[in-house]
Order: sequence, then structure tokens, then C-alpha cells
Amino acid sequence: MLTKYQIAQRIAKEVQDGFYVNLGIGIPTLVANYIPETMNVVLQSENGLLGMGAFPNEAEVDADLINAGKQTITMQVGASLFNSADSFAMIRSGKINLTILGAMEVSENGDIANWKVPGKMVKGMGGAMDLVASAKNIIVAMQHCSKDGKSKLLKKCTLPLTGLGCVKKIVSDLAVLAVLPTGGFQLLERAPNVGTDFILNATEGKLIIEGEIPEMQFD
Amino acid sequence: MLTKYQIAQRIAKEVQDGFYVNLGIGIPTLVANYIPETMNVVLQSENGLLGMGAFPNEAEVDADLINAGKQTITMQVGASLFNSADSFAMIRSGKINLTILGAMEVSENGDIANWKVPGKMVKGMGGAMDLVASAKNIIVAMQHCSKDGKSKLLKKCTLPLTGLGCVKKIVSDLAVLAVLPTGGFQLLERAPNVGTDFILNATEGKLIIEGEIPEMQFD
Amino acid sequence: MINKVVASAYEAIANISNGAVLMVGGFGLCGIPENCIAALLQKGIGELTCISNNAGIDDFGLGLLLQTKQIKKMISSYVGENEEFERQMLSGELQVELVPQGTLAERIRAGGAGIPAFFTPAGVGTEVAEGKETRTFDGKVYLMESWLKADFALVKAWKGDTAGNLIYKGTARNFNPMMATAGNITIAEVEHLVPAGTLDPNQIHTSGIYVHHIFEGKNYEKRIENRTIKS
Amino acid sequence: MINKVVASAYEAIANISNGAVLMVGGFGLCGIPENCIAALLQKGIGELTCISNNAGIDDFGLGLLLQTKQIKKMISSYVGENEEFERQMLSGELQVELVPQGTLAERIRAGGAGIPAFFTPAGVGTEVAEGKETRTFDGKVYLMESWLKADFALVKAWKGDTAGNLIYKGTARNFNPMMATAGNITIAEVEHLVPAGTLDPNQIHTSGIYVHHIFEGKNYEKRIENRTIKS
Repeated sequence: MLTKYQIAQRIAKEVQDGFYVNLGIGIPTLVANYIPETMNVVLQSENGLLGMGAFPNEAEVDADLINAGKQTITMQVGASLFNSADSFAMIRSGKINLTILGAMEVSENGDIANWKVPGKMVKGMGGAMDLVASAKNIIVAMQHCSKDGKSKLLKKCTLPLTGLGCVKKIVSDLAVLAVLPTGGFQLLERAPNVGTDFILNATEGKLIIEGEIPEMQFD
Repeated sequence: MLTKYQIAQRIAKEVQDGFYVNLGIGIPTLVANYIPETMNVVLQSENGLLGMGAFPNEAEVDADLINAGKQTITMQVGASLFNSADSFAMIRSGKINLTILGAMEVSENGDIANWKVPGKMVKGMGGAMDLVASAKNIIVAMQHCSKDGKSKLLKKCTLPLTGLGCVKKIVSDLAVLAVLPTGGFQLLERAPNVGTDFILNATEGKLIIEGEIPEMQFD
Repeated sequence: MINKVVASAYEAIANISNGAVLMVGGFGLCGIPENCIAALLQKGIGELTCISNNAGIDDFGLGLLLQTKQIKKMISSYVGENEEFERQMLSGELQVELVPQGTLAERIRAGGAGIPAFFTPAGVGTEVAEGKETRTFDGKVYLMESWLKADFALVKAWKGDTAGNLIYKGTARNFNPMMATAGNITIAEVEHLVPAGTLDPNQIHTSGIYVHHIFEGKNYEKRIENRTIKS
Repeated sequence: MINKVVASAYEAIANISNGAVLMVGGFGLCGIPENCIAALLQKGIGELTCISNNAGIDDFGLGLLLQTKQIKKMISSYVGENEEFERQMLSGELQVELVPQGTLAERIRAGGAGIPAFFTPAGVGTEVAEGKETRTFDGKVYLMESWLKADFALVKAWKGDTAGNLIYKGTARNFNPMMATAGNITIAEVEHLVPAGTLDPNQIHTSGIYVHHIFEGKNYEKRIENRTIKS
């Protein structure tokens, strides 16, 4: 099973040269660490920055420069700043090539739930509903099962939805899966030393296994 | 009968200290010349400037700094620049205290026509439709009659409309008139040496004359 | 130019009374009007409706006014990182309208731009869509959302001039510029107040027309919520 | 950063073909993409639909493409000061959709902001309202207007960097920033092209994400339509 760092590392392979990318809070934020420096990739932070750089050193820390996770950050060369309305105009415009988000549940038709557990926990949707409704290409970083072993890749989400039919790909601690336009999770890669039967047991939604499923490769 | 300069001069008296004002093309532009320099008034130009200053001297001419009439201008101390969407957002927001426009026709219920003569002339509405639909306080600068003597203050406009029931006051070459909320032009002031009968004859719409009508005073 | 300067936060908020609807700028603790919040706290103005992306943290930002129960209702996109906010919401003590962040930003912009309603794809098929009109454009479903306005908008800028022009810094800009346009009365607090004419007109983020009162704030703490250093 | 630089206007417009829908920045002759217009003229690309506030004057700006009949349709707010534009419109040679200026600006912004429709008061009760849905909010009537997008947006800025970030100057900003967001492909010509990192991120008017091709224009004439001097 992958650590959250390995999930981030695997997702980084989906990032292509020339991409504008929005990274959600949590594991998605870690993806930035694994994008090769030789690649021209620009990160958007929905609180108003295009061209997010690395975390600052002590001297660079600026309370007026944070990311959507409220972490102190720096700016990349060529960055630009804007207000929240312009930021979400940018997100809705479809100019972002890739959006990476966390999820509590994903259904086999690509629905996603990640903002509320009724009566127990409400974080709020933040920018997630805008992102999932507008992004052309969404990859979800998530745990395959809850702590008590229940699958989070479901036939149908049980939690309040964030968006409908929008997830294209999932990288979990067990596998890489495509969400097919016709419905169902197609198994693409297995985590090292995790068998297809294990993944099948851990997936409540329809799992499609075609041919040999390779193990993920880490450099 | 007033010259266009006198019309502008009379309208300038309607401008109050602390006002943000939008001046249309033509006579309204001339109003700026008659606002006392001691008064704090800020002019908005809908092509993207708040704080329009005087016309430039030769050395100050800048092709990148024009008003809505495409005239070269300067900026007042404390000016700000913005794009056309933000400019009309400002206009629609109702923050402009006074809007001064030209008109071809005004009806007794405050409708205005100023952008098109079917089959003959089309200038386009430019920003006029946005201005009249949003302004709280609109004063029209216009000729009372056409060159062939037909009234332009009508029961009902004959030309394609720019906006409905929006004109609050008119300063023509003959008179100052209020457009009443209940309909009708209330005569407020006469041009020097112009009698009420003359104005009555020149006004097709309902003219309301109550008590003595003073002559306009020019300093 | 019209002079908008007042002496202090207390003078600026003098007309805010119980039950007012406020917009409060900031994202997390970044770009929040610290001086105005402190003045509201000290004056004890209550029954407030606050439109703000977050409610600060437990002991800073709008969280201070949650602790003292001065806030009746929040309109926000995110509750995380504020236990008191989540607790009051789950217990029902506090009314909360949760709005997707982009929809919140656009509704505020619409309020300041004379646009009573618009269509956005955010929230289609979710709780957010309940009771709202949907419509299909070019084969995609959108929700109709309406403008937001406030009695008072409280914004924080980096620099401001006596005419009310504002320049924000870094990501402290966030919701402040739209809120400045959507307040019936807008109060701006700035770190550096300069004479009109000092700021480049081409670099101004908020035009002075939107600002009714401006003052130079004091003792900015600018607390960092999640200080993260390069490893 | 992603490098957006091309060598010339000709390279930038290489993929524009007959029948394309273009947005062209500028207000009158202020802030127009002179180099791109010259390249379209020289290449003789025709049957164009141009979304632009004006059509220049008879012998400059888009007026040049009207003279050569390269434009099939204009979507504009103002025809004045261009006799050829008015003549072709009245004779029916040219299709013209006249749109209130603020509605035009907002429709273009909406096109770049993923907002398919919105409500505005401009044009209620006029020809502009014909065939359009109206709705009352808070006792006032509004029209529903839809977004505008283009195959290509041609914009002109003062300074630009290799990452596509743009800064406009004076009132030459006008429609350019919204158009930059609403083009499927956006081409920016600038007076000064500088390396990424040279411009202050806090002062950028158009983020590089919207710009696909950028080049430093040549021989700017910046003709003045109505040179007015203090008397």
C-alpha cells in the first residue's frame, strides 16, 4: 500500500510539460514536490495566484503570500496575482489543464463527495464544487478504504455530493483506476505487492480488470 | 436661446461637491469646463478612467489616454484606470451620482432616444443604454426643437428608444425642465428673454407651468 | 479629489449597529481587516450577518466575534480550521449558508456590478442546487445564482490613498476588491495611507469611488495560520 | 514558465482562416492590435466576424478590413466616426449586431469566466430587448444576455513577458483584458516584450494562462482620432 507521499509521486507522472495545474489541499499539495524541475508546469492557487513556487525559507516567509491550504509559499518566476472572482473565472474558463483533488468517496460514474459528513463534520466545499464543475481533467487522490475497511470507491456515493460525473482518474493507496465514461472503475495499475483480488475486495463499485495489470513504477 | 456652451454652463450648476459624474459625448463634455475648481468632483469616462482631468497641452498628449469621445485628455490627481467590464460594473453599481447625456428626443414620461434614426443614421448606442438603465440621476442636454422647428420634447418618442422612464431633468436651449414621476415636463427656468408661451409652443409633450417661472441666472 | 479619510477604526464603524449585514475581506487570516474586527469586538455590536470566505480561526479574525456570539449568521465557503465555527454550526447556534467559493466570489462581484443573477456550473446535482433554477446552455447544466450585497463592506489593503484608491499585496487581495464594490458603505483599512496622486493610476486595484471611509490601521499582527518552511 | 513567444504577427495569425470569429481589442483607435490587423489585411483573410467595440475609422484600425470587405459581420456598440462602417451597415452589405457597450464588455467577460448568461438592465424596453427573456429582481426589470466567445482574440498591451503576462497602459486597456480571456486562442502584441520575472506579479492585468502567442509589435502608429488640446 502506498504512503500519501507515494500517491503524490504517482500522480505527478500525470502532469505534462506545459500544463497549468490546480492542486487541492492535502495529498494533492504534495504532488508539487515530485514534478521534475525541468518541466514547465504552472500551479494555480485558487486564492489568487498563478505560478505558485516552493515553500519559503525563513527569510522569505510573507504572511501576505499563502496557498489555498493557508500555507506560506513563494512565487515562481512569471507569476501573477488576482482576486478571487478572477481566480474562479479562470477556473471556470477551462484554461486549467489538470485539477487534483482529495475525496471521501467516488462513485463508479465519477461522482465525488469530499466536503461534508452529515451531523458529524462539515468543512465546507471551499472551491471544490467550482473546480469539479469546470475542470476538463480531474484526478482524485484518496485512500481506497476507510479506517474500518469500508470501500470508498462505490456504486453510489453515500455522502453529500461535491459534483456529478466529473472524476476521470483515481490514484489510491492501492491502485490507479480510470473512471470510464460508460461507468465503472478500470484498473490500470496496482500498488507494489498488492494483488488484483485485494483491490477487487476493496472496491464496492464495478471494477473492470482487463488483461495483465502492471505494478506501479517509482523512479 | 442658449448656446451649447450656455447649456453646459447651466448644467454645471447641478453638479454638487463630492459628486462622481459621467459626461456623455457632445454638449455634456463641455460641462467640465464650468465646474468650479474649488469643488471636489470626479469625472468618470466609461472607456476606463475615474478622475478625468483637463485636455492636455501639446507636451502632455498621449495616444493611450482618451475619453469616451476619443479626445485626448489628462488624469486628475487620485485617478484610477480600469477595463471596460469594470467600468460598466461601476456604472451599473449606482455609485455614479450624476449622468449627463445628449438626446434626440425625450418623452414626457422620461423615455429617451439618442442612438438611431431608422434608415438614415445609426451611431450605435455605445454606453448610453447602460448609463440610462443604471443611473440614479440623469440630466439631458438637448436642443428643444429640430432644425425644422419640430419639438423634441414629446408625448411619446418616435425614434428607437435608448431607455425607459429614466430622464429626471432636461436643460435645453430654451428651458430647464423636470420630468415628473407622474409624467409631464415641469418648467423650472426660462432661457433669458424666452417667454413661457414660446416654450409651450415648442413642447409637444405635456408642459406644466406653476407660478412665476424665473429666468436662468449665469454668473 | 474627494477625501475619504477618517481617524480610526472606531470612527469608521460608528454607523454599524446590531443586526447589520457585513462583508469582511480575507482568505483564512490573510488580508483580513484586523482593526475593524477589533473595533466591532470592543463595541460589542451583535446579531451580525457576516459574508466572509472563512471565519478566521478560534482566537483570531472573525473567530473572535464567534467566541463572543456577536455573529448570528455566516455566509462562507469553508469552515475548516475553526472548531468554534464548526461547533456552533453543528449545534445550530449559528446560522450558516455554505456557498461554493467561486460562486461566493462571483455573487459578491455581481452585487457590486449591478448584475442581479447569473449562471454557474458549480454545485449542480448537489445540496447547493436545492431550490435553485437550473438551465442548460450548450448541453451543460448551470445553476442560477443571485447577487450578494451588504450594508457595510470591511476590507483591508496594503496601500491606500486619501481618495480611497486601494492596492492589495500578494494573496491578501482575495475577496477584498469585490467586497469593496458590494457594500452600501465600504470601509477600507490600509497599512500605508498616502496622499492622493502618490499611487500609479494604472496599478490601482480598487477605485476610490467604492470606498467611503479609509484609515491607516495600527498594530497589524498578520498572524500566519500554517507557517510552512522549505524542508 | 511556459514560453509563449512567436516571432511576428504573421506567425501569430498563421492559423486564422476565412470565416473565423475574432475579438479585436481597442476603443476607437486606442489600444488596437495594429500589427495583427495589418497581417490580416496583407494575408487577405476574409468572411470574418469581428467582435470589437468600434471598427476603427475609415482608413485605420478595423476600418482597413471593412474597406477590403474582409469583414462579414461586426458585433459592436458604436459605429460613429466611421462612414464606411455606417454605409455598409445601412446598405446591408455588412451584418451588424449592435450591443450596448457595458453589455458587450460583460458578455465578453462572461465568455472568459464560464458564465453562460447573466441579467443586466441595459436595453430593457428597447430594440435590444427583442426576443430576449426579461425578469424582475427587486422591482426592476432586467434582460438576460449570453456570453460571447471567439476563435481568436487579438489584444494589444503595453508590456508583456515571455510567459504571456500583460500590462496595459492608460485607457488603452479598455476591452483587451476581457477579450484575452474569451478567445479560444489569444494572440497578444505588445510594445515591450520582457523576460518572465521582470514584471511585478501584483501589477499584471492579464495572467499568462490566457495568452497563447505573444510578440513584440513593430512601428506602432498609435494614431489619435480626436486630438484635443487645452485652450
